[in-house]
Amino acid sequence: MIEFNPNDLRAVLPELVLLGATCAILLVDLFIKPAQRDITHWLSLLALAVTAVFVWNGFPVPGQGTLAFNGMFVHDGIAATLKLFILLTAALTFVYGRNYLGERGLRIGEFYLLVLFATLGMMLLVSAGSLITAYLGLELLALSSYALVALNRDSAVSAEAAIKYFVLGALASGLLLYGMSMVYGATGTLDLARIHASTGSLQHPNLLAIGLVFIVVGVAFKLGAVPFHMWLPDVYHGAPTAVTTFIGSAPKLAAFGMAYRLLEGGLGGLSAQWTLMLALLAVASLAVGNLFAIAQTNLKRMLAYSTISHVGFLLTGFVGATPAGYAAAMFYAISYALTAAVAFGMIALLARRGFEAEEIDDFRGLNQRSPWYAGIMAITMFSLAGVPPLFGFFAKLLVLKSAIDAGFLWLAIVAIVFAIIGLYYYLRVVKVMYFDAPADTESLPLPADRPLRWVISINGLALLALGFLWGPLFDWCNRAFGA
Amino acid sequence: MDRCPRRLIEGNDETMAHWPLLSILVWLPIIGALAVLAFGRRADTARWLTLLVALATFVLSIPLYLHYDAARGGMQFVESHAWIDSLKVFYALGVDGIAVALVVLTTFTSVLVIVGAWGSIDTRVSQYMAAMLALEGMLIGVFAATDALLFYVFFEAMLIPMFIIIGIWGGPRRVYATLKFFIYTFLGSIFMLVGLIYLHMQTGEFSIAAFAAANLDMKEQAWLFFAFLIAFAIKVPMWPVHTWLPDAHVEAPTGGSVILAAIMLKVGGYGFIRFSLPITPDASQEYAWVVIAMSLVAVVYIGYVALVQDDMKKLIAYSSIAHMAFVTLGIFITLALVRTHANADAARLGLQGAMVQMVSHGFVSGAMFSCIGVLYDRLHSRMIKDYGGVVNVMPWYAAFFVLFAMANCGLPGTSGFVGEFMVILAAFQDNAWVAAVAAFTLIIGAAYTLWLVKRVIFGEVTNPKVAKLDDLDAREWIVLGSFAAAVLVVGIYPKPLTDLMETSVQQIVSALLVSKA
Amino acid sequence: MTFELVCFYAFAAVAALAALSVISVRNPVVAALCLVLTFFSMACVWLLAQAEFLAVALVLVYVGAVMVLFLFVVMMLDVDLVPLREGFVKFLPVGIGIAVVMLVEMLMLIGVRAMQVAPGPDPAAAAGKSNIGWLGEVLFREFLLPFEVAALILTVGLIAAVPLTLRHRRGIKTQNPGRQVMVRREDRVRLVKMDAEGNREASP
Amino acid sequence: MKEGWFVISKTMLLMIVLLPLFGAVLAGLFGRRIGRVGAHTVTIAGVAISCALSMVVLYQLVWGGAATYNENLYTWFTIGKYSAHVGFLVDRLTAMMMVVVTFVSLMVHVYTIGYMAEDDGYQRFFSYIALFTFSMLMLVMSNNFLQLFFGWEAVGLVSYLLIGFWFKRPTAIFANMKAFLVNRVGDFGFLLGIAGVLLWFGSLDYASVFAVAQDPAIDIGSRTVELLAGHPWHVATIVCICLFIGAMGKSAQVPLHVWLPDSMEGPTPISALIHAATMVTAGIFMVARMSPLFELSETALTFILVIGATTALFTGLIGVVQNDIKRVVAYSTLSQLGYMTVALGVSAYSAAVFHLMTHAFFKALLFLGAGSVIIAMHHEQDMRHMGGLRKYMPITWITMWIGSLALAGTPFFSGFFSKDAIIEAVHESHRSGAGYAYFCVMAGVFVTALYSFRLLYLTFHGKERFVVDDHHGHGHGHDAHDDHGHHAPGHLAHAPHESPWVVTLPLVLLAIPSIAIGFFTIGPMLFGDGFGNAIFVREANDVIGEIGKGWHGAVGFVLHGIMQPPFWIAFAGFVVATWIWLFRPGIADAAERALKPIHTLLMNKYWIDNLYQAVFARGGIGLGRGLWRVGDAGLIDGVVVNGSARLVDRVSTAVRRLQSGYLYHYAFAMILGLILLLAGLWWIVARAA
Amino acid sequence: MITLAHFLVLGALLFCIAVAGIFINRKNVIVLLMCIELMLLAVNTNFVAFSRYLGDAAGQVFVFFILTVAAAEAAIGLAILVVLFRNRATIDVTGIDRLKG
Repeated sequence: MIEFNPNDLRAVLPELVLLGATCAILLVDLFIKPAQRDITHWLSLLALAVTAVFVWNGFPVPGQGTLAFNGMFVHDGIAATLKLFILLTAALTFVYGRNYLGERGLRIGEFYLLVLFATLGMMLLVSAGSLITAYLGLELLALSSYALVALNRDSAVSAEAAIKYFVLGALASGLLLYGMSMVYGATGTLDLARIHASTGSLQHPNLLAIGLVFIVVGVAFKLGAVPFHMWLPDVYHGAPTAVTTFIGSAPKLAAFGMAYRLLEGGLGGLSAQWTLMLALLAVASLAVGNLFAIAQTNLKRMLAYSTISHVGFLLTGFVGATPAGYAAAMFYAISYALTAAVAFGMIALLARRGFEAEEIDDFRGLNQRSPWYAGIMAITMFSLAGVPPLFGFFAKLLVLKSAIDAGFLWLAIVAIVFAIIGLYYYLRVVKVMYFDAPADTESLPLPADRPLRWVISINGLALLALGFLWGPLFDWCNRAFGA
Repeated sequence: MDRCPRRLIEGNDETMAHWPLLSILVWLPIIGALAVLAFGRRADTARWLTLLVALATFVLSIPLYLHYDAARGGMQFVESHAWIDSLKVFYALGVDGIAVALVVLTTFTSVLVIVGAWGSIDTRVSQYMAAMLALEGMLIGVFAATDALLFYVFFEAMLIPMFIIIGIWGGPRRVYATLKFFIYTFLGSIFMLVGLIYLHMQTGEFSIAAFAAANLDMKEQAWLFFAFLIAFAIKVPMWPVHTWLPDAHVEAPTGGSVILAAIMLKVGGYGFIRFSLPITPDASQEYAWVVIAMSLVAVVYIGYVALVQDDMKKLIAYSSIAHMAFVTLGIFITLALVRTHANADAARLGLQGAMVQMVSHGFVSGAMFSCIGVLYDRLHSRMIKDYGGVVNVMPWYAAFFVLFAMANCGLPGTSGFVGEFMVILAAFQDNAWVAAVAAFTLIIGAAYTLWLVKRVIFGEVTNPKVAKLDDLDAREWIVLGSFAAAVLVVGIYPKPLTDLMETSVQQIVSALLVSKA
Repeated sequence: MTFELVCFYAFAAVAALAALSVISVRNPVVAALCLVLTFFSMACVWLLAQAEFLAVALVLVYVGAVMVLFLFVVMMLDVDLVPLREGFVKFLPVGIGIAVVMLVEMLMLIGVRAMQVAPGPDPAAAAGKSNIGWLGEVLFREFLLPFEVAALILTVGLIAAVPLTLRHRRGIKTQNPGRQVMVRREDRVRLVKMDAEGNREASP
Repeated sequence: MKEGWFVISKTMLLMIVLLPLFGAVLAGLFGRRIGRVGAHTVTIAGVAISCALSMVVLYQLVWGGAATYNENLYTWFTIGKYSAHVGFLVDRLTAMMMVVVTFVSLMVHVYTIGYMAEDDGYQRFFSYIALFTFSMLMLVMSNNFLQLFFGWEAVGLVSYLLIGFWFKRPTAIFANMKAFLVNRVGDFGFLLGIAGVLLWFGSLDYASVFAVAQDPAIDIGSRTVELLAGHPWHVATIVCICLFIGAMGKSAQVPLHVWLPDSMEGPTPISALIHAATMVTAGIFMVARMSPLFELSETALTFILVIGATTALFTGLIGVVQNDIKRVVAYSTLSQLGYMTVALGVSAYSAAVFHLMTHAFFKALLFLGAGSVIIAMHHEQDMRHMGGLRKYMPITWITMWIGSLALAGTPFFSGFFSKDAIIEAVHESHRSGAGYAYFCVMAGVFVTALYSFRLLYLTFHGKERFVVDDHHGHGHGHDAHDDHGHHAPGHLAHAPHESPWVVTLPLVLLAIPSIAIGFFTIGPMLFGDGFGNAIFVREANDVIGEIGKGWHGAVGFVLHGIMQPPFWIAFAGFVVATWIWLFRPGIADAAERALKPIHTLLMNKYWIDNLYQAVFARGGIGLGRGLWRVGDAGLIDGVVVNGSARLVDRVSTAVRRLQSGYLYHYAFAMILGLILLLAGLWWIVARAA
Repeated sequence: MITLAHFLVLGALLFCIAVAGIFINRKNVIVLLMCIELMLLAVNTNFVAFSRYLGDAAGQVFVFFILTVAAAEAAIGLAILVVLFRNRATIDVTGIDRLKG
């Protein structure tokens, strides 16, 4: 009695491809020697690439989403766009992490598998058409991430980060689920579209509202918005850099997708309430992220707090609850993911056996050791700070614009005030690289992982190039939301 | 959305129509900068390559002046390509008379800066040169952009090379200075960004002309006015948001100081003319007193502060602030003149004065900083007390120094006089007391400048190191000589400059007559 | 008060008390056992809501698998119990305060009075199916995709747990009988030709 | 050809102006290449041609009947209805000034060859004085306020450079800065005056401004403006006082006179040229030139009158107690400038200009003579170490006597005519303040005679109060300015002797007009049509016209003058001076002791310098330091900028402890956030209900 | 008669007990995990009740998935706990604060 609809399969084809590939890699990995782990590496990249091709091929007509599996799965431009960038950042993770993991004995098949599974989870999450898909996608991502953080099992800080991540993550899913149960109770359905449709005619609107609060909490946790952010610095800091690269970039896209699916897709009718909540969270995130980041000496930790502040910006784009606002927020998420990837990738690039290069001071005098990579890092930092003509500036511009368009002028002003505070710590990194003399012990040559060097250069230059050519991407985002 | 302003600026100088001259001027230095980074491993290669690019840019900017139809005014050499369709953002360039003057000032000064840095920068030469070229391109971009977003991009982007220049090649407190500089300026401009976004919301596009055509009520204008004010006041810089400048100047290498004083500060004044006046004329009128008061305070307060500096660069930095106050004063008295006194001619005089003052200050402050750089290169000190009696060993240098000092106190016959004169004349037409306070610069400006001259140039040689100084070499001669020529030419015959801007200024002023609220 | 209601109150009370014990007892083992009791009670409450399959699944999955795992870990880790309880009293008021505030807020928002709706007929029975059949049909018809994903999640659980806990210990001396058997004579014995021992002292 | 005589040629005017500039540039930029001779040749040639041509121009105007020349050379800027030009207005007043300027300048040039013969900065000096000639010509020949201001400031610049010519001397570089700054105070007013002219008269060109001023339809004289609410002022008064403040700076009127005595730090030729004959009279010239404007404001003229009278008397008094030969002449200059100003104040513009001219000659003569003495005395300037020099340097002695007699107002000498005319004019005037002014000028006559003859007696007569140390060989001439201190005061390396011909020739040449010019020109200049229409006096103010009613030629004027009190007062001064300093030198000391308080007052120049030093210089520095340390470094940077940075930093360090690392804190934060959001929701729901 | 309110109150009660547990048990991670299980139990109760009262099977299906996920989660969580214990020889929450600030 199980009915297959071939169209359903077509909609999930990229996921199926990735799943198949992942399973294949799982098997292959069992039979190869540790020294041949490159096979897994390349296969994983191949899997991501092939999946991306399938996503691209099946790219839906803009503005016209299709539903599959009884509405469980949404196949639309938003999902497809996010998936492409999720796949891209996942691939970047592999490239940036290869050498780092290899030098630490962490280049094990499980790393690749878990990342691939997490990617799959993210793809499901951004395509979620039902609370249940959203939850399962989220858990697939979350469980993989917990394990990834703990992957370096000989490291006490990794374990500490993992347990914090895990406990808080579980707590957050508990809260999210509680909210889902309330939404279900209020609307009698798990289907997001139907939840949306029934918003206006509810017997118990309060149930939905209370559900909303819990769901916002769940989303905020995943995004890392204050005060649900506390896991984030510790996890970014404690996780191996390669893993931080991953959880610092792609999941932001997924979290954006999740927020969009749940809040707009499902609870769009309550946007008046949640925009206010998100605005408050945005302010808190901007304040906390930027203020905490200033005091950091560890680059990963600083970037973690910077992530929190960027989440504040992302939410600033969200508060308009308009297609243009979502487009801006998605643009922001993409920009952030691509930029963060470089930032963490640089840490991986500089790290060597027995040396993590994760303190800001480890970047001292980089300009003298390697002007090129100092330049890339400077571009990244300026992009994060939102200095034109870099990618990050335009992302900020768009979210500010959407907030102002939506009448949240005050939020835009709060955002820029904190952006100024934020500027300081990004500049400090540039300062360390350019103005300080290199420490003697660190004047070693950079490791010669050629793919890493090439890709990170391209990634960094892309931040510059996209500062000029951000129009197509922006149009793409707009089209995805039909704006 | 086919508004008339855009129509207005179309129709180009036929001879130059198919030459994207402005684009070339903007991008040639920037691409040159990349080339210098790529090929400038040897210091001399970097230097020559940079000089070549800068000279080429300068040469290419001359047709800009020659072919600009000053009688017609308005935006010319217009280029416009869609950048971001959905937001109606254009890669739109164009210059009016005012911008032409500033562009040429930029290209001219850049060449001199590069020549000046020839020997004094010897670490990471290619990076320095590239930063200078990039800065030049961005500055030209700022002056040429007719799209607000493009303007903003250049406006902000130029902070980066300057940040690097001060930070790497600067003095002992360079980090503090450069961070202060960057954050201060960023702080100001980001408020403007909010204003621009708001205007975009109102008009649906980012064209400055469209902004100017937008109808805004008084409250909106007031908010926008203050947003612009913060941005440009910091850039100019006006009292009391000026404190980044002395620090930046003191720590910056000579070239950085020159560019900073000669051109970057002009961006603030230019912004007032381009944004504040046309977009928020009514608020500008309403709150002109704020700007005027700030300018007057700057003249007096900063004058006294400059008097007691014991660091030459700091002194000149403060004097820059005081001189730039004339720019803001000249710009903002126009409104009262146009509207209260119905005297558009005087308004034009004021605005022209502000513009001439900008150009002149470009020469004079650039020259002064170059002069200090000459001494600094030799003795590695900027403290006044380390010098004295320089004229005994460096007579030619002293001659230049005295000339520029005189220009700095606004002696007639030098460019420093022209703008101040015009502004004071115009200010008097509005309010005699304003003019009187402004004219106080005659006294205090002379006091701090001449006291500097007295302590540095004249007197007996007391420091044995000074006794060993050599007079100017050929390279320094070129730099100071060029500046001197510029200072004198503008001072003796400013008409070409004012004629260049006359119609454009008149267009700006006549636009002020129309209330938008 | 119907019998069902009595039962509900009874099981609910047990569940609540057991839950309170979970968070307040000193010994994690006891806490785990209390949690088992909570699960049992709640399974019974679920039965009252005609969710037979889930009630059974709860007992099987949680009590049978999860809690055993918990107990296993608790005992394996052999945690020193006394210090773990420090500060309990200090933070009790905070915990209770927070919980009470939260409870009040939630109940107020839910609006308990409005929720006093009577249950309809058992939907499974109404559809003429058993609870399992009713669920199963929905599960495999409508929730096919989530079902597959759930399988993936379990796989991930496996994949993740193994590398974290499985240790190939190095430096441990063990025998490998297979290789012992395959040993050849040449591997073990080497014939060396030597000069006869003699004038050792002659060498310098 | 004939036409040429009656039309002033532009080329000629350009040559007059540009030749000195050309010489200056040549001597300045290429001084080392063309050498000393080259430098003085080009500059003297330039100035000489310029002088000759100026005389031609004067001739054309006065005798040739040429029309006033008023044309623009080029446009400086045109903005809307406003335009500024560079152009020449040459009428009789201008031409007279041109001749005076170029002639004195030429004399000084020639004199300099001798005076600066051994100085290192020989070429530079020539460059400067040629540049000065150019600047001064630009000033006097201007046909508009802009160019006037250009020349005004340019002469100030050259003055600055020349006072500081010996830039190693701390006193010189202090004096030049002081001079420039005090002048700047005047320029401050001057510039505002120009701005007022532009505002109320609508132009910067003299012609149009004067046209407006004299246009009864506009009646600008009665126009008022309220600079302070409720206090209407006549615009003419504002403009004139502002302009006159400029004149006060340049012409060293009280209280802006303090720079002039100090400017004697410069080499003597420039004291003669700039600080006596030409530049300092620019203010007088300017007011005379602006007579149509000043005639509009009775108030402004009263102001001028009082300032001038005060200057005339009180600075003269200081001159009596000075011992430095140049300073005596300097204070005398101040006093004479006061006389000119008084003349302006009573609308006797032509008398002022007349005195300006005569003063130019005899004061230049006196300075150059003093310079000659100084050369002879090896840069000793203190008269207490002179005496009896007449036998060493007879030409100087005689010419100095001529100059002094002219200064003191001896009948038939040029100064007599001009000074007497002024005193007469003041006497005639009914302007408020005229009484005070009359007293001052009368007293001033006595004082003038007193210090003039004191100078002569102390310098040339009486005993020699110097010692000649003959042990010094040759080779150490009277060259270097830094000779000071090599000798004890009053000790000379070798005996004084008459200066070379290049020095004495100018003395002689200047002595001639000092004697005669007044006699020949008083007729046309004061009572004839000497200035054409260059000077405008309203009917009611025309004191000169009033005096002119009794005009019966120069001789009659003298005879009339001898009957008048001024002559007898001057004579009294002569007698007293002769008695004290020639016959009874002891009395001077006794008088000094007897009048101790007054002497101290005068020696300290009424403490005005000290006051300025304390209030403006030290006060300014104190204020600046306060603003800098408190305002900039303390408030703006310390509190606002760095303070906010520190605040952020402190907040950041403090709050980061919230990220405690404890899992339960994290969970607590999450739950707290949840509770707050719930509470917010509850609040919204409750409010909606 | 058991109404929906009964279940919801019970669910809320369990939920809040779980929350209280998280605060009170600031020492033992295992008990924290147990509290989270309690929380899930509360959620499940809600779902079951809603499902019953709405006559909709989806709620119960969701519970089924939650149970599944919880099992996997427990496995991973305990694995992490084991890793932590191996590294730190404690599961004392107050002891794991190397990452902070």
